[in-house]
Amino acid sequence: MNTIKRIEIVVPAIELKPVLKRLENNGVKKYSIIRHVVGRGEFGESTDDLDDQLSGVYILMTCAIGEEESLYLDLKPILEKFGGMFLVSDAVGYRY
Amino acid sequence: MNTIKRIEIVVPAIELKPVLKRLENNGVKKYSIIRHVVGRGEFGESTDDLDDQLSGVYILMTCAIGEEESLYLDLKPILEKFGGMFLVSDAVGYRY
Amino acid sequence: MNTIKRIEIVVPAIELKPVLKRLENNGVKKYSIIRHVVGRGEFGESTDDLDDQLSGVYILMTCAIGEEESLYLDLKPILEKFGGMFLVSDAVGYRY
Amino acid sequence: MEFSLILSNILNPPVLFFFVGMAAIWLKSDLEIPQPLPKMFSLYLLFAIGFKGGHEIIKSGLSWDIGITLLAAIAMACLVPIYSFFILRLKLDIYNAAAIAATYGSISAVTFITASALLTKLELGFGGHMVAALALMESPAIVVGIFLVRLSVDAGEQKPDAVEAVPWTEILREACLNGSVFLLVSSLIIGLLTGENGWGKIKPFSDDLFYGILCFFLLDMGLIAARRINDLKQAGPFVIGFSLLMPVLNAVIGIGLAKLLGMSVGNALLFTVLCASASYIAVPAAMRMSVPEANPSLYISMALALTFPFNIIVGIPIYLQVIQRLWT
Amino acid sequence: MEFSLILSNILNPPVLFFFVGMAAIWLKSDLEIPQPLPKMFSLYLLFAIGFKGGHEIIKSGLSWDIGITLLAAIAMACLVPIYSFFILRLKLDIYNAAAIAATYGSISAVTFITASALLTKLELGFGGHMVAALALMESPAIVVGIFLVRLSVDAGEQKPDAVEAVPWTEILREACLNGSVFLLVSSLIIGLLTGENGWGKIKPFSDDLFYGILCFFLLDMGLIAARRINDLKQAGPFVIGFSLLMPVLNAVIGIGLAKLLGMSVGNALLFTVLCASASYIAVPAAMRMSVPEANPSLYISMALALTFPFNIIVGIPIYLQVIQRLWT
Amino acid sequence: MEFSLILSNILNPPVLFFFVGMAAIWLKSDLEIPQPLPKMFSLYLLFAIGFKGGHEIIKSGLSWDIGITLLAAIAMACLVPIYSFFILRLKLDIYNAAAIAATYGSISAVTFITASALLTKLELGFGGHMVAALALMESPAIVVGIFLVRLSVDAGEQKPDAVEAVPWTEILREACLNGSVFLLVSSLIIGLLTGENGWGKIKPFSDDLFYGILCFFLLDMGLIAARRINDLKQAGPFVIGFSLLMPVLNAVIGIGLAKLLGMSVGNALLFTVLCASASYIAVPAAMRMSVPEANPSLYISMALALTFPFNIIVGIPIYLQVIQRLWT
Ligand SMILES: Nc1ncnc2c1ncn2[C@@H]1O[C@H](COP(=O)(O)O)[C@@H](O)[C@H]1O
Ligand SMILES: Nc1ncnc2c1ncn2[C@@H]1O[C@H](COP(=O)(O)O)[C@@H](O)[C@H]1O
Ligand SMILES: Nc1ncnc2c1ncn2[C@@H]1O[C@H](COP(=O)(O)O)[C@@H](O)[C@H]1O
Ligand code: NA
Ligand code: NA
Ligand code: NA
Repeated sequence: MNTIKRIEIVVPAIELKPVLKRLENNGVKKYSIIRHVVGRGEFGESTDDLDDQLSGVYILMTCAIGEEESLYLDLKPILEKFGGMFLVSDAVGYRY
Repeated sequence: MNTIKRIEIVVPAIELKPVLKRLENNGVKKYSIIRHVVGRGEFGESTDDLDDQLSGVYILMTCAIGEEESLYLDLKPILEKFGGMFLVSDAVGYRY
Repeated sequence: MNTIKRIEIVVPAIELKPVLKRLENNGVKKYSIIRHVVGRGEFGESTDDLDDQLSGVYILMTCAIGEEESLYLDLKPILEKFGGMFLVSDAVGYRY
Repeated sequence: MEFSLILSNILNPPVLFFFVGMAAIWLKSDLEIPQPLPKMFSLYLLFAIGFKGGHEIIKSGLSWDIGITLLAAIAMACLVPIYSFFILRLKLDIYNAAAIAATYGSISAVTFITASALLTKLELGFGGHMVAALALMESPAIVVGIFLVRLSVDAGEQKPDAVEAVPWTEILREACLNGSVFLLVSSLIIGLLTGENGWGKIKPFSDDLFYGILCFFLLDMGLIAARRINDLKQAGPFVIGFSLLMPVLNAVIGIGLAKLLGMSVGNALLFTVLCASASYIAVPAAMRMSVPEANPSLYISMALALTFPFNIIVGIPIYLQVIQRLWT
Repeated sequence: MEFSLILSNILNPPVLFFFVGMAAIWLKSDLEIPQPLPKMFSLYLLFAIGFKGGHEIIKSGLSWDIGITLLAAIAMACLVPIYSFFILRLKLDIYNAAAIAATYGSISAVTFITASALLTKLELGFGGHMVAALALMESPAIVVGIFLVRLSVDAGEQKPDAVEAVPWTEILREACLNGSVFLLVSSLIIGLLTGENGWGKIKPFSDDLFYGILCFFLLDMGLIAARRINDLKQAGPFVIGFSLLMPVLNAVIGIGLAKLLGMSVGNALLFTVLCASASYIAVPAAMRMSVPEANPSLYISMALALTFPFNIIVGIPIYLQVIQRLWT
Repeated sequence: MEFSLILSNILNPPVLFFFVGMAAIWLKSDLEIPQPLPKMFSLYLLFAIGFKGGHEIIKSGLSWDIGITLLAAIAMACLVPIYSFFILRLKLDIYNAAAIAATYGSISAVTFITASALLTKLELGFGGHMVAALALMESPAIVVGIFLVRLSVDAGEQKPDAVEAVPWTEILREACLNGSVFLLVSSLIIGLLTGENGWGKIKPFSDDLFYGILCFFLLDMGLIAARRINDLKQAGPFVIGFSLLMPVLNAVIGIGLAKLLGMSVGNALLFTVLCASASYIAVPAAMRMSVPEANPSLYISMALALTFPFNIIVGIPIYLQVIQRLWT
């Protein structure tokens, strides 16, 4: 039971692989992914009506307090180029 | 990087359109939607075994601190009539 | 509108039924479930490529402050034996 | 004799797969047909039966008889929910009574399809216009159900409603344009418009695969029905009795009307089955929106876990037996 | 006379189901075909058309004519985006112009399939190698589009890009190995390799169901196209004009080339349709990754909500009419 | 001569599509068949092969030979995991050894189906009861695997387990009622019960589409197998050797038993393939639950990424070759 940071990301489905790669390079070893996320953002609507390549994916993970900044900086170029959301909140991790 | 409110909603799938309309009327321009949410609440079980019209949808969005109240008030009639969840938590938005 | 605990769990799909049973025994009457969650953890990768029996499920629920501990203790054996995530965060519940 | 027809009905692969589904749940097998596959099967069946209906109408032509059958269908779709409502009010509140009444006024396409499969097996013909009757009977009960609620709920006792009530025109539109009816009617019209040429191209898909896909769909219905039976545990004898006796009452009235109007044996069975069956998708979805005060797990489970298996397993062969006796 | 062909095209079940889809949205029906069913239909159609193409090539053999047709196909796939780009630059920025140009340089497999269904209906033959042309025309426009951006964007004005630019080899690989092209080409090769024996086993799946599944796929395309039309509301007359006139211009060039190369009527129609159609899946996905500055809802909606219906409904029969006149 | 049979096996569309799937991953194509489509294909194949098996049993009748074959099948399903376990214990811990042993004691329905497709192509018959053998061999290894763990793990060294150990009856029930076995056996029984009449209605679905859907399923298996090969990189030569040699050992024993029992060539091949194949769905799911200490990516990848392709590509034709030589 630790106080940790809970990070949630939404990126375009086509960017899932590069994002995971960067996360893994940053030492993230545990994460959960929910696919087929639709929504709306700065880059317009993302849907899966035609093909799920144009939908989004949601990634949930945790990190120690203070590590969220560097994770964000590493993903920033992808998020800014292709769109995406990056939120951090506080959580207590019982098992994570 | 801002301290913001993170709002998560679950409503019956058939109410997604009216809920999005009200959110957009309230100036919400960015959100993520996860469909095919099942679960249990005051209105009984929601499943997608027969048809996904009877399942739920999860909506995630952010707002500035203080705006959550009016968003809730606007959705309240729908949530009370058709069921639904409305939670608010604190988050730090790096990109949102 | 109450300050509450927001609990999110990820467990292997095959453990959904026993987990829900324990939750219900603990008085949890409302929850939302997102299926087909993939990811990575201590127990390796969970995917749904072959069959969704090997994927994970995400469960979201709320409880009164202080109740999270006993919920965790009750699920702990399952989480430790079969894998899973258990996070708790603070939230304000408007309708839940 | 009745028993042999029941057996002949049961020994159809689709009906047997319904039992397999139920058995899977009772034996706690993990057999599952995940969404959206059941949705696809149901779209397919609507497409197939609509297209075939259109093609049959070309072959048979239109006639006065058809018009009268369609009128009778609409009449039954409006009447059944009205008398059901008053029966249900004996024990239930306005909202649940209206929602259940609407459920029983409408129809179950799969029950119709299963009956048509039995007719095909027994080489008893039926008219393509019966598909039109199916389409016409899906929606009126929704409107009647909402009407019954609004009429019954006194302005005074109605709780102030922050969500504006859906206007009538909207209700009518939604009732008539729900996806199932829309696909069914469109397919029927396209079957009509494209004639033999269209049929020749589509038949290997819509006709040859029909039985196999019906098996899968009924397998899934068996899974769902068995899961829902638990929901009825606290429902009490009134509700359970209604679920099993109402189809019989509606069937009796249906058979009488069919006899009166001089329908053929095949058409009479289908008409009877439309009257006797209840909706578990379209109407529940509409009621969930327009009468949210009612309890969906109640009206869905009644239609799905009791009335549907009852009709599929014993109803259809018995109705046919009675019709065959009365008609000869 | 032209009108009768348009009518004959429209009275095809697949085209009529496209209208049903559009009508469902306009009438606000809740008809829906959820993912991944449309994805499955699209994989099926690629498999079926690829396999059949391979089988046809065995029957017809290879020839110089085929080689020349394939070269012409690649040439058009490279040229169309180039001249489109300069037309689009009159009103649009580099990114959007390049992305739209790429979209129109590539092809729509379903438009091709609908045209081939009309040919089959009219008993006009076509060569299996046209499927190879389809495959060859899918990807070059992606490369040309990216090339146009990189050439146009001056190093100075380019914003410093923290994400390393994708190298050319990678772009080429991705363009040639996108899932659709890969499945199409693989199926064609397997159809070639396994000959009559393979065809005999696969035909009941790939050929007999073809029309039915095409109906479902076009039903879904109708739903999506109608939903996307709204996206074009703020697009302005230039963009709308481009979406409707560009296919005609490309068709005219295509017909001219086909005449010049002495293609048969069937091959000429398919070649024309490849030139006239625009991509709404493969290219948009590639552009979303490689030209993220462009607006996807613009180029997808143009290709899907205007050009696609235009070709399906009036384009195909008119192109065929013109070809039949010129060829006789 | 052996080579020509391998070639003939490889030039089957389904096997070629398996290669397409593997190639797609190696070439980094984005080709994908999203869930629940693979699940549907697998349900379809179980349904089709079960129904056909039931129909064949009607035609051939029951006999002592059949009973003996089924007993041999169960015996192999119990023996294979036992000797596998002791081989595996040379290098692996109890948990992984037991889980892998269970995997190899059970069977792969798709390997069986691919072998049966080769037999059909070569016009070599086989009995419907082989499908019953398939069903009977799916589950015993699960029970044996759990038994081996419980026997090997000394009460002392066992870590205190807060989750109550699943009782034996529960394990047996789950092993016998997993969805695949349940659907297969149900379909077989329904095929038996509904006879020629049922078969006539279902055949266009279950038989005519079989090859096409098998292609799609093997395409997906190719995608998954190629993705999983990476998981074996750190596995070491022992594990890799086991994955490739164990099927051969089991096949040899299977062929010997088949000869001893006087099976026909077709039945012998199917029996051999059942012995030689390993489970990558049912058993892993059961082991994940009952032996969570073992590493699923190890046993799934062995069965799926090595043993499965080995059997599909070279195993089946070689086993057949050997059987044909020994039988004549
Ligand atoms: N504030 C937000 N709340 C929820 N989801 C968001 C938010 N911002 C972005 N997203 C998600 O991230 C995707 C890409 O965002 P964007 O880069 O703004 O286009 C959107 O389609 C949404 O699904
Ligand atoms: N406390 C909660 N935690 C998680 N999900 C909830 C909660 N309350 C409601 N929900 C979700 O919202 C849906 C509608 O809730 P209700 O209005 O209570 O029937 C339920 O089916 C759940 O999916
Ligand atoms: N820190 C985490 N963040 C997000 N998801 C997690 C985390 N830890 C575990 N999970 C999820 O829970 C599943 C089981 O975790 P484990 O027991 O560590 O194998 C993983 O496959 C993930 O989907
Ligand atoms: Na009725
Ligand atoms: Na083009
Ligand atoms: Na085996």
